[in-house]
Amino acid sequence: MATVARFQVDYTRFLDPQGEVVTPLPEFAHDPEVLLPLYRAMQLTRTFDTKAIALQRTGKIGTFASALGQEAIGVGVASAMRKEDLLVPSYRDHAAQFVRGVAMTESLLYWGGDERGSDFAGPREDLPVCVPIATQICHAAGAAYAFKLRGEARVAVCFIGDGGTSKGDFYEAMNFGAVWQAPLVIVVNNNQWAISVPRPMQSATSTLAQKAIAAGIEGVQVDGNDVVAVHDAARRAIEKGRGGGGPTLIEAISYRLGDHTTADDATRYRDPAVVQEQWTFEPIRRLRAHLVRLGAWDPGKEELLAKECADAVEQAVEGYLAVPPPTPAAMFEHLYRTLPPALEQQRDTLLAFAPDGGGHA
Amino acid sequence: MATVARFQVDYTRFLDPQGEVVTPLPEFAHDPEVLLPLYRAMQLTRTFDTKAIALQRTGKIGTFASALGQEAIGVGVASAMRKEDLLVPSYRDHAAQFVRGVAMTESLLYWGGDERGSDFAGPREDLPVCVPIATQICHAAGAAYAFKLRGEARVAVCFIGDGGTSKGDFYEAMNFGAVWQAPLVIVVNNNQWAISVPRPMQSATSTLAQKAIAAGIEGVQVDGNDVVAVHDAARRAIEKGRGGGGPTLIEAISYRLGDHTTADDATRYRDPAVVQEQWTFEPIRRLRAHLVRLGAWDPGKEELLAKECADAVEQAVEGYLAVPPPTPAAMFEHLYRTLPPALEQQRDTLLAFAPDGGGHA
Amino acid sequence: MPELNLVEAVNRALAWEMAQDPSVVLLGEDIGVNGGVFRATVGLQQRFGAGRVIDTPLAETAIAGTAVGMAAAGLKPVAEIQFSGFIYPTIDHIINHAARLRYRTRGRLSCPLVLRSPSGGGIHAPEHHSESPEALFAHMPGLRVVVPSSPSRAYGLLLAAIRDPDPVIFLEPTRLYRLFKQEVADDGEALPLDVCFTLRSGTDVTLVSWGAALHETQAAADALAQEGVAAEIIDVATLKPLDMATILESVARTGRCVIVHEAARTSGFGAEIAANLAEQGLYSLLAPVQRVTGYDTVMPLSRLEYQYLPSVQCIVAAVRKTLEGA
Amino acid sequence: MPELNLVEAVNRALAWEMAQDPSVVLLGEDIGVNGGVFRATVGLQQRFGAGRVIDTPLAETAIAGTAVGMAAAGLKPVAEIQFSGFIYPTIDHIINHAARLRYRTRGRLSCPLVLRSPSGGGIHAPEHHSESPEALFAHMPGLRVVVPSSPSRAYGLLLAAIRDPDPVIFLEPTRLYRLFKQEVADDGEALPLDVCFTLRSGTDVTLVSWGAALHETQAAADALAQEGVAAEIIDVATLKPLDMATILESVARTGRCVIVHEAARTSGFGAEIAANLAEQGLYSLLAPVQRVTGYDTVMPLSRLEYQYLPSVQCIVAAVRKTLEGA
Ligand SMILES: Cc1ncc(C[n+]2csc(CCOP(=O)(O)OP(=O)(O)O)c2C)c(N)n1
Ligand SMILES: Cc1ncc(C[n+]2csc(CCOP(=O)(O)OP(=O)(O)O)c2C)c(N)n1
Ligand SMILES: [Mg+2]
Ligand SMILES: [Mg+2]
Repeated sequence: MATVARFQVDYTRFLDPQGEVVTPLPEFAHDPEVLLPLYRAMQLTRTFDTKAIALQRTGKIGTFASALGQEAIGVGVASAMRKEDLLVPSYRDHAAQFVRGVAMTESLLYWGGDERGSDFAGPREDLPVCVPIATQICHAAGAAYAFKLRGEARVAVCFIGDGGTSKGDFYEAMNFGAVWQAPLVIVVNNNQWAISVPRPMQSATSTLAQKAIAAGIEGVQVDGNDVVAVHDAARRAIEKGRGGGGPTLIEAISYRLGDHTTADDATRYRDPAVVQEQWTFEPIRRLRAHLVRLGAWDPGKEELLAKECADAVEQAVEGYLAVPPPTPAAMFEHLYRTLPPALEQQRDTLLAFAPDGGGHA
Repeated sequence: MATVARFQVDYTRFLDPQGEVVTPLPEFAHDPEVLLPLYRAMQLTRTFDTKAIALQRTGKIGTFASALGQEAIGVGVASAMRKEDLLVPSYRDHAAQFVRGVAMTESLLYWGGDERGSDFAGPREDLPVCVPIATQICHAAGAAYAFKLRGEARVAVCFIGDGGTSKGDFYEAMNFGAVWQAPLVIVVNNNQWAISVPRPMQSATSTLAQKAIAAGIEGVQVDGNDVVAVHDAARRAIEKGRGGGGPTLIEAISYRLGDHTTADDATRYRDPAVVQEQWTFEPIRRLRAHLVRLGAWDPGKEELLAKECADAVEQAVEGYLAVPPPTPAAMFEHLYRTLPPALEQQRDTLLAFAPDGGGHA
Repeated sequence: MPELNLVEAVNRALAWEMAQDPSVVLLGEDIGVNGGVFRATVGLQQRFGAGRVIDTPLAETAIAGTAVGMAAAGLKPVAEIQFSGFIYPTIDHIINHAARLRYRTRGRLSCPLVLRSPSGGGIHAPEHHSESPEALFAHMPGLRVVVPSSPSRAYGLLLAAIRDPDPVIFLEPTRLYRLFKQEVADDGEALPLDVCFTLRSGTDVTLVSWGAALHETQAAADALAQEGVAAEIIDVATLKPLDMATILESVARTGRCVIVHEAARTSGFGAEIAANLAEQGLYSLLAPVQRVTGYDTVMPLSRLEYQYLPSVQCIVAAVRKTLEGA
Repeated sequence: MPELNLVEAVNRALAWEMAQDPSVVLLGEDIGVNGGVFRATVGLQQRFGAGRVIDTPLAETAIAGTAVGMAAAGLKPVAEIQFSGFIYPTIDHIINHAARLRYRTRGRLSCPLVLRSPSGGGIHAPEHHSESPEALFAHMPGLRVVVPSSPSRAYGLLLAAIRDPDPVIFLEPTRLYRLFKQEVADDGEALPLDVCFTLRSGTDVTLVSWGAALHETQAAADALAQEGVAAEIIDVATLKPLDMATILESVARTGRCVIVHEAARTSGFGAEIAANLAEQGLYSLLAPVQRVTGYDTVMPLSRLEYQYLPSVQCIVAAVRKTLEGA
């Protein structure tokens, strides 16, 4: 018997839950200029989530999936991307989308039941939110192939959940990306839950990063609540991809502090006490402690930021509520580049019967 | 940075291409009583393949996929199964099916275009040949779950090719089997080719056994041309599963010495010289050398066996050719347990128009 | 008799059959501890154990594929696909395996599985949660496709589906899950498959529909009654195999037919019914058949979904049109 | 003009467009070095390189899914599914993504891909190699579904499909790949999508078909001509969106219609055409519409496949039946 292959999975954390440095920091983590925008982005996302949930409760938007507790993942990754890179998000990645320049108003429109929310004014090429779990990994691999074929120095970055790693699309796409040595980064937001299914019931593996071994690509594990670790890993993976080094899988370990979505009641399947305990690991507090140590943060700044975020979200909500409802005719717009004559009669029937535009969700 | 998981893939070979013992043999490998049936089964399969290809060339059966050079895999695995275990084959696994008791006549009927070839008189519960790649792994995992739920000491054993390991079904099923700790054994016949796609283009991994790591199950690699290694690994995996130890993935390294099927012309995409070279590794020769060393084999026995196999195959072919063609009505039989009235008119139309039964493929 | 809504009726039917038949197992995402995102399986894991009510990993292909293996090995799996928009990855196993295992093995093996999924729009759900895939499955030989339209029919038809020896696609109208309650005798009595149910008899026009659209269809019939138009209403219930005899007999009396469904029009199942009328009922037709359906557009997000769904208005207008027909 | 069979015409169309448009890439199993199991892509990898003619790993879901990503990123992928029985795993990406990316993003992004696959039976292929899935795709909003019936139409329609800005499912009748040759001017001229082609004009009955079944349909028309029956033959070519106007105009003249297709009858695409006749052509119909189709059974293995396929006999008999109709 001979051993023909050996593998290992490494885990990285720079800041512990209290914000103490437990591993020598990478260059950027000493620089407030780099860290402050990350801190702001995480706070903004959290402010947005609180508001969005309130809007759902009052019937102003539909079902919504918050990123509570997982802000460091989207922020840490998106901040490591270049403008020309491509974001391929799932439905829980607005933290990353906002960093990319998607407007909060657009996000509200989407969750409010209006397709115009996916017509991003900012990152025109980024893919829209993907709801069918794991399918987006295939799209990211295909886009990455296009970049490589055209010789563009661009990287496709996609997100998936712990549950999503059970789906065939994830493995097939990872394998394609690996065979193609495509500029692809797959970030797994391991928030420990797939609705009610806990991580151990999702896969018998001890890590999710090790799934990369099935495709022969690098798989790393980071503390997903340590934005420094997330950003560092993302930057390495993205630049590796840009340099022709092929795909990387990053498992970011975090915890879903909220319900799965506003349609979910997590108390049905998990102990609130455990969730409470998980609050001690959340990502914002530890970065704040680090910033304070760097002398770059104080309660005054915190207060200003809180107001700034609240105002920005308020403005976005006003913008959202001010958008006139879509017209029924929109149903036949952008279905094809030009509507086939065969469909004109259906459109006319619609217009003859449809009451004016749809109301809020 | 901390290493949180380590893995390795081990490779086993007992008999080298010349039949020399390179690793201390397991008990059974000293026993001609065990080895002779394996040798006979491999020879029978090779004789059958030669004949089946001839039948296809003369239009007596349709497209056929030979197991040339890979006989040790099906034989080594099926011989490690108990009667009550379940075989879930792909289209290249007649070596295993014959050991299970599927009649060669039935196999010819199937490839001859007659569904009756899947109505096995022998292993009544074994699944029929599965053509849609990798889907059978899901079926095996489901059956294994049924065995476990009912407390039956049975194991589901399935086969898949190197190409098949790229398909989502393979990973999803392996993951389900692992989470369920189901009595499941997945054997990968790595014959180095998926039609024209060579193994390295199929996956960027250095082994296929390592794909087991993605599901957190044991994955081993064996010399698939060493029937002793295959049988030994299969026996361990099957008994482990029977004992509640969960699934195992076995990568059996072999080589497809023939065309993909009779519809393929491998000279379009691979060098015949390489194939010629691969003949030195084929499985029958090395077991014969071992049997001779054990004093259990000689040219006289070889001659008798050759005749015995030829006769058996000849009989099977006669049996096949003697089967009257299916009647058109068969199309509406076994579609549902009882034909819904809504379909009776269609059946009558068929009977009104259909010429008598179909001819040979 | 307990008053149940449709999703409660589904739950009772599952519970009844699991209690009767130890070979029945449920599998799907979040169906165990959580009782299903729509609560269709609530309480069943506690009652029957995690071995028979399986919370699977997130993979629809394997949910269908392992169900095929379970069924081939003697269980009666009832698999849940959480929302209809995620049912597409099951199609390969359904059409290539479930629907033909009996045929392929000449009856040696069979595949008695049920694939349950909520179906259709109207609850302001997120993207991909409101699809109506019945016509896709209706095209696949070897399957049964069933769509209940009330709590009592959901109860009786689901029992029949589980007891059926062949694979059944059972699509539950999400919009009806909690829309109304009905007395359902939880007595294990199945309803017949393969037959239509005539919900109301009438002489002027035959309205044919299934699932949630029957709700608007009945409202339209009420409105028409005000105008003195007596509409007969047929709930197809089992789309495949189709009980065309009942529809033909009705149209032979009324001479007019309006077919209502929520799925996209082109190649929707309404086409099959209209085609049969053109083939076998032509001489009874006094006016063109009318289809009132979802449009051939993507199911819109929630703000426009009610403009997409067939409305009472549209059905009434279609009936008026057929009545004008010579 | 070169004499080409259908598969050669497909090869020429691919070669032409790849030479014209650098954004066109091909992907699929065995399409590169091997030139495709039917040789549709032979010579193309040598000519355009392995970067544009991609031998993929064995995974249909990812073939469709990565094609969606390539298309979203500005390429024009033409993906090949090796045999129609393996097209089902692509459905999720086709219906949930390819068909609606433009719609979902309000035109910001689009998905100009072509999914090619051999389709249909009649070549004594192994199990699962002879499926006719066109009706499944025809039900999906946002798609185009095209089925060529001759080398020249395969050439012109495939060019049009690749140039089309939206996703196209292009199903090539395996049975016609090498059945006959035709002069095809390899000049890059596309044929129009979204319209039917009238192959023969006649006054007594309208025969509507597509793909390989047109072969038997034409043979039946020849036989009928002997009896003095003049059949008009319409090749639907683009099933979705359907050019019903051409069919209605023809039936308005002939008063009779027989629809022929190889796919299973129930919810086959013939139903959509017959339904439209019942809605918009009723008053022109002098006799019931007839559908001559594959049966609602599993596509049998090779020994019975010719009993399954619509035969000239069956078509002729159906025409006679419509002619009897008052
Ligand atoms: C293919 C598919 N199946 C089911 C669903 C319904 N669903 C939405 S989210 C979810 C759980 C996803 O869990 P995970 O991948 O861990 O992501 P998370 O929501 O935790 O971020 C499920 C089952 C879906 N959206 N897509
Ligand atoms: C899902 C699916 N896609 C494509 C095919 C066509 N096909 C038949 S065999 C084959 C190659 C399989 O290679 P591998 O898995 O290595 O098995 P082998 O034939 O080498 O034993 C392909 C692509 C198929 N049968 N099923
Ligand atoms: Mg999760
Ligand atoms: Mg192989």
